[in-house]
This record gives sequence, C-alpha cells and structure tokens, in this order.
Amino acid sequence: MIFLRRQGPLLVTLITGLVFAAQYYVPHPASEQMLTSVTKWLQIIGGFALVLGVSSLFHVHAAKIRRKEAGWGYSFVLYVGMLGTIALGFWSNGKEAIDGTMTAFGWIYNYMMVPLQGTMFAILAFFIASAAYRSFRARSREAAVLLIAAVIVMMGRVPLGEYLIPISGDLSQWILNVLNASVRRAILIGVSLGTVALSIKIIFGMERSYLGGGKE
Amino acid sequence: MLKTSASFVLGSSKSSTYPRGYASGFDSPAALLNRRFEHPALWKALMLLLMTVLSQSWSPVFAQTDIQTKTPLAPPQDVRVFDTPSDGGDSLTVIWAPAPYDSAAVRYQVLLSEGTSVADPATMKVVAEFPANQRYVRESKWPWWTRPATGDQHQYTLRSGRGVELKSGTLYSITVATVLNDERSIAAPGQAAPEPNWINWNQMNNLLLALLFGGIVFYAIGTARKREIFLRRIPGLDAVDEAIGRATELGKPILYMTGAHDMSDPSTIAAAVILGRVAKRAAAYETDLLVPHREPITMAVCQEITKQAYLEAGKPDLYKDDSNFFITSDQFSYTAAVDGIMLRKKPAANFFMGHYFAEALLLTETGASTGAIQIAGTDSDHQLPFFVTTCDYTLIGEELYAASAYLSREPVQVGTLRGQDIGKALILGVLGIGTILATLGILFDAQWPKLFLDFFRDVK
Amino acid sequence: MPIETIIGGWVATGLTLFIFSFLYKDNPLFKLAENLYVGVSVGYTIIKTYDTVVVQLIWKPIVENGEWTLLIPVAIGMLMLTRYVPKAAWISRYAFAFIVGVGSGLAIPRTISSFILKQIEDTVRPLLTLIPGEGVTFTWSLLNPASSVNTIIILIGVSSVLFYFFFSVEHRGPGKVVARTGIMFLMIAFGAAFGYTVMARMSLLIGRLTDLIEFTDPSYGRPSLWLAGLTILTLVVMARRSRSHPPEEK
Amino acid sequence: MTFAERMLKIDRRIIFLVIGLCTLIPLLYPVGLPIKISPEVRGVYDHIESLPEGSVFLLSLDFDPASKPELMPQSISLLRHAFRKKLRVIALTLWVSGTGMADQVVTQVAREMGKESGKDYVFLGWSPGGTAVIINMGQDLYGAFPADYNGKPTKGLSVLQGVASLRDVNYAVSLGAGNPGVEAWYVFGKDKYKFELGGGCTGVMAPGLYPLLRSGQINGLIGGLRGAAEYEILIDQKGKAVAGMDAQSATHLAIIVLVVLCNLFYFASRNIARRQSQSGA
Repeated sequence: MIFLRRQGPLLVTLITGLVFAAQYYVPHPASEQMLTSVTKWLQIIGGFALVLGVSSLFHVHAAKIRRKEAGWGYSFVLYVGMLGTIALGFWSNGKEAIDGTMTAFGWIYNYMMVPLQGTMFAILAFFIASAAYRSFRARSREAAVLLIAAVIVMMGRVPLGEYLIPISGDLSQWILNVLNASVRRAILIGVSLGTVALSIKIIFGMERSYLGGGKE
Repeated sequence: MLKTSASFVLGSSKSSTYPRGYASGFDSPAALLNRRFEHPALWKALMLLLMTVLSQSWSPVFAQTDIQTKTPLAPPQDVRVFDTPSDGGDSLTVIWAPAPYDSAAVRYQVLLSEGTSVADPATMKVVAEFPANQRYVRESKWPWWTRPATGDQHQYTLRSGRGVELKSGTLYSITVATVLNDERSIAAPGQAAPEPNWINWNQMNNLLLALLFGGIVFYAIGTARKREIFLRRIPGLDAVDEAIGRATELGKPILYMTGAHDMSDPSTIAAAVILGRVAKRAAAYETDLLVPHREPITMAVCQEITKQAYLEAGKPDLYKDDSNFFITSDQFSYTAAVDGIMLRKKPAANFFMGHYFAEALLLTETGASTGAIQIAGTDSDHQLPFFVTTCDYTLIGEELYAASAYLSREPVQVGTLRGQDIGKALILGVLGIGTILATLGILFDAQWPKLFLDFFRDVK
Repeated sequence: MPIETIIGGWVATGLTLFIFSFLYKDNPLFKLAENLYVGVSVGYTIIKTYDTVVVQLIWKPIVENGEWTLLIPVAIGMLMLTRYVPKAAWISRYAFAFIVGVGSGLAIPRTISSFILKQIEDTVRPLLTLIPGEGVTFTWSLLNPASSVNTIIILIGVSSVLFYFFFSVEHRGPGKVVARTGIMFLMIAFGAAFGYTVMARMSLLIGRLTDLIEFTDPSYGRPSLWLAGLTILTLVVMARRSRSHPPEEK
Repeated sequence: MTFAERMLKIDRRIIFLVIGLCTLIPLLYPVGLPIKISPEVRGVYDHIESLPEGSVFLLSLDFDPASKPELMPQSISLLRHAFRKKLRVIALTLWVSGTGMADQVVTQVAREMGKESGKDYVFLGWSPGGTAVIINMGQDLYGAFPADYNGKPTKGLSVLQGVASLRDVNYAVSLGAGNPGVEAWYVFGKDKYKFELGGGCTGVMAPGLYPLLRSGQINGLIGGLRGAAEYEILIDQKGKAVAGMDAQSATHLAIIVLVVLCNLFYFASRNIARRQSQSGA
C-alpha cells in the first residue's frame, strides 16, 4: 500500500519522463505513433483538469450562498451567469454561430463576455499611466537608464514620435533588435537551463512538490 | 537523348573520363560510405577520423584543375542513392559529384521509379528540378558527424508527400540528369529502399548536452549533500521575512500568488516551494494566509504544501483548507477577483511569485494603492519592468529559483543552482571560444572551426 | 437593425462602463460585472470543453471509429477527480505523475534545441563580416543587426547578463564590473519592454473606446451617452449614501 | 508640504482622465500621420507574397477578447492577404475564450472575399491541452481535430487535400497573446515539423520574441497595433489599426510628459528635502 501511495507515482513519472525525453531522438514510426497517442490523451486529460477547477468554484460559491456570507448576492449573480450560459450553450449546441447567424450562446459571448474581458484589459491603460506617474522615477542610475530607454521606444514606435524626432524610429529599432535581443537571449538561455534541470529532477524523483507533501 | 545510354557510369566507381577536383583517394571513402549504412557505428568512427583529415578547404584543388573546353554534356558523376539516415523512413537521399559546368544555366533533374530494373532511365519520373549551382551538401543541415559526403558534393533528399510517394521497405531506383536547353544526360540509376531508423544521429549533440548537463546537476547535488555550497546573498530575500513580520504587527493577512502556469512549470514549483516557507512563518506568527488560485492542480498541490508547513510549524490546528482557494482559470476574472480581495481585506504583504501575464500591473498597482509591502519573483520577462517599478523587491528571473534554494538550503535546490551555474559557465566558454573560432574561420577561410561549432548548433 | 443587436449594444455598453467604474473606486456595479463575467466565462469554458472534449474527442471517435484506447485518458482524467474523495486522494497522484512526467520528458530535448542551441548558434558569429567582392572587413552599421559592431554588442550583452545570474560567485572585483554591465543591459531591455507595453495597453483602450464611440450611434439609441450618465449618477448616489452611513469596517 | 510634493500625491483619477481624453479626442478628430514600415512586419508580408497559389497557410489565433484590439486587426489583414493570394487557409485557436471571436473573424473575412468553408479555408475551432495540441497536429492533424468548428469531419475536406500534419503546412503564423503562443508554436511545432513560422503578438510579448526573430526561428514579427497598422498599409487596406495610430501617438506623448513631470517633481522635492536636512544639521 505504501509503495502504491509513494513510490508508485514516482515510478510513473520516471518511466514516462524518460520515455518521452528519449522519444525525441527516435525517429522510428513506432515511437512517433506513441507520441501521437499520448498527445491526444493529454488533450483529453486537459479537459478533465478544467472540470476539476470548476468543481472547486461551485463549492466555494455554493458555500457562500448557503452561509449568506457578505456579498453572497454576487455569488448568486455568478451562479446565474454560469448556469444561464451553460443552458444557452446546450440549447445552441455549443456553437456561437451556425452558418454565420448568431445563436443565443453567441449573443452572450459577443455582448457580455467580449466587452467584459476586453474592458478588464483596457483598464490597464489607466493603471500604466498612473504607475508611470507615481513610480517611474529615476531613483538610481539603473532606473534612469530604464527611463531613457522606455522614452526612446515610446517615441520611436508611434508616427508622432518619428515625425517630431526622426532618429527615434531607428534608435528604438536598434535598442529592440540589439540591446533588448541580447538581454532576452541571455535570460532565455538561463531560464532554459533551469527548465532542463528541473525536468531532470522531476523525472528522477528529486523534485516532487507537484505531488504535494514534499517531504515524503 | 542519344548520349544518354553512352554515358552510363556506375555512380560509385571511379571515373577517369572526366577531370574532377578530386584526388583519387577520395573514392575510397565513397565506397566506405555505402557500407556505412549497414554498420553505422563503424562508419561513425571512420567518418570522424576522415573528416578530421579532410575537413580542409578543397577550393585550391579546384582552382588548379583546368576545365575542359566544350565537351558534350556529361551526366552527373558518382551518383549514390541511399536511405536517408536518421529519419522515420519514407525518404531517400541522392548524392553526386559537382561538375565544372555547375551554374544557374544548367539544371539538374532527380528521377525516380519503383523497383530495381530500369529499362530506360529516360522514362523515369522527374521529381525535382533545380539549377546546377544549388543543393550542395554544405548547404544542408547535416553536421560533420553525419555528413555522408564532403561539402562540395550535390545532394537531394526525396520525401513522401507533394506528388511523391516513397514507402518504407520498397526498393526504388533513383538517378540524376543534367539538363542544358533540350539536351539531357542521365547517370546510371542507383537503388535503395527507405527504412525507418531507430536513432537520429543528427541530434546526438542535443542528447550529449542533455546527458552532460544532467550529470553536472547530479554531481552538484551530490556535492551539496556532502558540504555547504556558497550562494551569494539575494538582497530581496530578507524582505520576505520582514514583510511577514509587518503583517503580523498589523494583524492583517498575507496574500500569496503562484502565477499563471500549472505545476509542470518551474516557476510555479519555485513559487510553491517559497509558499511552503511563507506558510511556515505565517503559521508560526499565526498570521492569516490567503492563496487564490487559477489552476486546479496547483491549488491541490499548494493545499498539501500549506498543510505540511503548518504541521512543521507545530500548528496543524490553525490550518484551514480554504486558505488555498480556486477562483477561475480565466486571467482577468481572476485578476478582478484578487483585486477585490486586496481592496476589501487590505493584506499587509502581497507576494507575486511565479509566472504572470498582463494581469501583473493591475495586481501590483492595486496592491501598491493599498499600501502593502509587495515582493515579486517572476521569470516572465515581459512583465518584469512592472514588477521592478511597482514592487518593493523583485526577484528577477532565475533569482526566483535561487530564492527558493536560498530559503530552503536544501541540497537538491542548492545543488541545482550550482549545476546551472556550471552550465552557464560552460555556455560563456562556448560563446567566447566559438566567437574566436568563427572569426578565425572567416579570416582564413577554413572549415576546421566547424568541428567545434557544429556541436553547438541545432542540427536536424 | 435587429432588436437583439440593439439590446446587445446596450448590454455591452453598460457592462463596459461598469468595469470602467472601477477606475473611480471599487463599487457594486463593478462587482456585479466582475461576478457576472466570472460566471459567464466559466459557463463558456464548460460548454466549449464539453463540446470539444466529450463530443469531438471522446464520444465520436469511440462510437463512430471504435477508438477504445481513448478510454485510457478518460480513466486518467477520472483518477484526477479522486482528489475530492479524501480517502482515495492519493490515487490522483498517478494522474499528476503521468502529466508531469510526460511534460518534463517532452520539455528537455525541445528546450535544449529551441532555446539553448539555437540561441548559442546565433550568438556565436564571426566578429568580421565577409562581403563578397570586398573581402573580410569590420562593419560598423548600427542599423544592421548582423553587422560586426552589433555582433560584439550582443556578445557583451548576453555574456554580462548571463554572469549577473551567477549565484555561486560573489560579485566582487572584475566580477562587479561585469555584473554592473549586465544590470545596465537588463535595465535597457526592461525600459524597452515598458515602452512597448505602454503601447499595448493604450491600444486596448483605443479598442474599447472605438466600440463605445460606435455605440453612440443613433441607430442603437445612443446607449453610450445614456448609460454613461446613468453610471455616473449611480456612483454619485452611492457615494452620498456611503457618506451618510459610513461602513463599519476601517 | 511643497508644491512638488503635493503634485506627486495627486489623485490618480486625474491622470486617468488625462489619458482618457488623449485617447478619445484623436479618435474623434484624426490627423493621419504617415506610418513607416519596419523590417519585422515586412518579413511576414514578403513571405506570404512569395507563396505560390494553393499553398497551405495556417493561422493560429491564440488570443482572447482581452487582446482583441491589437490582434483582431492583425488577423483581418493576414486573412485578407492570404485569401487574396489564393492560399488554402487553416485557422484554429488554442485559447478557449477566443473561439467565438476567431470563428467570427475568419467567417467574416472569408465572406467578404467570397471564400467557401471547406474548400478555400477551414476553421478548426479550439481544443484543450495547449502544447499537446500542437504536437498532435504535427503528428496527425485529423487526430487532433477530428471535426472542424461546425462539426464537419475534417477528413475529406478539399482544403485539407494533401495535408496530413503540420509537415505539409507551408507557412504558419501564430498570433499570440501569451502562452501557448508564438514560442510554443516554435518549440513544439516548427522545431520538429519544419514549416516556416511567422509571429504576430501583443505589444507586451513583442520585445521577448526578438531573440527568436534574430536567430531566424521566426521569419517576421507583427508587434501590437503598430504592427497591425503597418500590415494594413502593406496590403493597402486601411482599417482599425491605422485609425488608432493618432490616438496611440497622443497617449504616448501624454505618458512621456507624465514621466518627465513626475521626475521633475521628484527631483525638486528631493533637493528641498536635502537642503532642509543640511540646514537642520
């Protein structure tokens, strides 16, 4: 039993990890077939992961409504929104549009979800402005460098900036293509080393926090 | 077509009818090459040796050869056909010698037919046609250790698809023809059957680097288990304890986020490790901990970690299962909900660990407006500027991983960090040496730097 | 104009303004929109997952093509759900072990090839450029990212930033100079990112405002103008009320 | 409290108002400043130009409504260009909440150009699993998407004739707003299946994709609304992106002014504080 609970999962990780790392170097159709099947499986398992998340949400908000916690009315709105969307979704066969005609599900999507999500994002424009005004200060030499680079790129990426200071376009191109690219590259290399090291540790059971209870 | 039959020359045999830029000794490796596909290991060793000797520039030899004037159009020489090595089958490669008439005006045709017997090569199906100054081995992606011929040879790889169908295990005849205006001269067909291979030799450098790096990591972890390894102090880390202390003083909760990715991502794992430490301190100080999630698997894992931390702090009774709670997988509904929590519960310390997308600024700006101490640690490079400008401390990129190692002092983590440092040092070395060699290569027009450089290329 | 489009215009405008009201401060209108959004997006995800996974990827292939092997991922998925049965929760570890194992295995060689080898390959370049007809020279053009001078700058940038992320060496002596260079490069890149991101965020605002301007059209009944007024009025009324009844918290 | 200090503590809602007006006014009264074409955007355009008729073009719309203003104009321009060049278009999305939008844009542009679903283009819809979908498409397109968005079986569609997997795709462009996006399409797609790849992305993602652009892992990059505007100019069909460029200019200028002001006040207040501490000591 203890083996099944502790070592079993680690063994599964070890085997699947090694097999799918090795698969990369094996061009034989048998190995390709295996990759095909398993990636298809991952698509399906991905669906179950979503169910897992949603069930928790059901639980949290149901509890809030039951206990009449502060703001349970909003949880109720959430429930109505969710159940309403699901009902209309089934009614419309899960399609937003059939032959170019919008369904009721599509209506919810277009006139509720799209503006809601789009606006959540647009608020950022305001926050970035206030962040720029309140915290974007040349406190140190580093911050000053950051500031200057940011202003050049902001100028160089819009027609007005290029019109007022013609060199800003080329300068921002150079910053992006050379200075920025070199830093991003170093970061990418470093992060990738980290990814590989971590994957190796996971496969060999040295890193098992993903299973929960790291100290077993 | 009259000359076609007259010009049948066996691809692999030495031809004296045509002056080529070749020392005669070159034909023996060609013969070896044919055997190579039966004994890859033997071939590998021989090839390595050979290439070391031969990988000099042969252009001077070319220069000395005088090109014969006005010969009738000769067929391609030294035509060799073989199963494309290191692939999944359904592909054949043909290689032939360069000719003095190689130019944009002359064209090569690759001809294909099924079976071994070819009654008339002229009836074979044309599967490719291109100018004669193209498709050299040196232009292909083969690294030196799998290159089936010297760089000056022509090569063409036929694959299934787009009008051609090659089946593994079936024997095909292939040849190459030279075309100039209406004149066509066809070499003798060679035969080969496509076979699937078990190993892609082109990617051996990738495998070797994976093994080498894996070895370094294991070695470093082993060392870390035996003795203390030096880690440089990461200034942002002291702030973590400070922030928890302040939250305790104010009697306000701590908000901890693990980022947008799932548990398969290293940033989330590092975030989970740091959560373990934060939760332990929070338990010890009896401060409330709030961990909103957007990914169910991560939530489940973090619940376990938090529980464990409370247990280790000796306060299992204080642990609440719903301190980790799921909000939604959707980025902005999550952000809006967390912003709501920040404004309503006014946590004294906000931790942003893990990977973040556009929601970063919205979270940190709202957090800053509530006056909380904010500590970020992220490997999402496109969000780092905001964290740097809006948080009190930011662990930049790998400093996040370093932080989890620094906090835990766990041999595995410290060792990994050390292993990565060695990896980086090696890469720095490669960048330095590689640049010097590449410069020398272009300065002296030499090929030998490729022996080193190819090993650090992505070749497939 | 069809009636559902007009109603849609009003609803979309209203919700947009509710979210924007967050800029003034957190308020019930925003919370209403926020929760409605969570609900709708979860509902949407459930329907899409059902339609794609259950119908297209599981049911049809099994029933129509007899691909019974697909029951394996279904079983693994089911294992995941044991997370909610405390006594059997450990079984779910097998599901996670499988996902994480496959993910790690897939990541190792692909990361090395795409992000390590490819990036080294492009950084290791000759410091001199071969110009056909002119021979080997040092090219000074800053605008050509492949010129010799830029090759050197990229090399310095990559090396110094890599060095900055060294954790087993104290940044002292010459190391300090390199690390300082690294942090300067980092800051320039962060600055560039900040600039680019400002652009991105402003674009989003432009997008939303374009939609709102569209909804000021008389054919919709000018919802933008009416609802903007209504939202402001509601906020004012609520601000008044909260001033006369101060909340108990704080 | 000095003037500078007071200015620094200004209510942020005033800044919100300034930015709002800077966006609104140019949208209502546009100027139309000229837009220069960058080599990154030209990379994508030139590659599509060079493709022969009937080539397979895959467009992955990996974004959700949140990035609609930036990536929708890019999608429209790319689809118009591809349809104009008579390419066979395969569209899909890896982001669940973008499905409806992706369907809308593909259907709308196809109708505008007189293209037929199943014959000239196909919209595959969404599938969960992110990177797993890319690998699976590289292995077997019909396994990853047994049916298109409308539930029609993908096998036998004339637009997919001769396309078994990603290997048969001539050019793919991922319009990514995050993960999975352009990088995932390289690592799990192009790296193995060898199609040519281009990228389009939000402004936030753009600087991070430059190393991939420099190393040739992607052959072009359309960055944000500015990139979309450049593409609209290239295909000579101006749309929402070009229309938004004036507002873009105004807001950038406003942000720069805010930053400069902020630093002026910051240094002013710091100098005063320093002088006071000196006189106090």
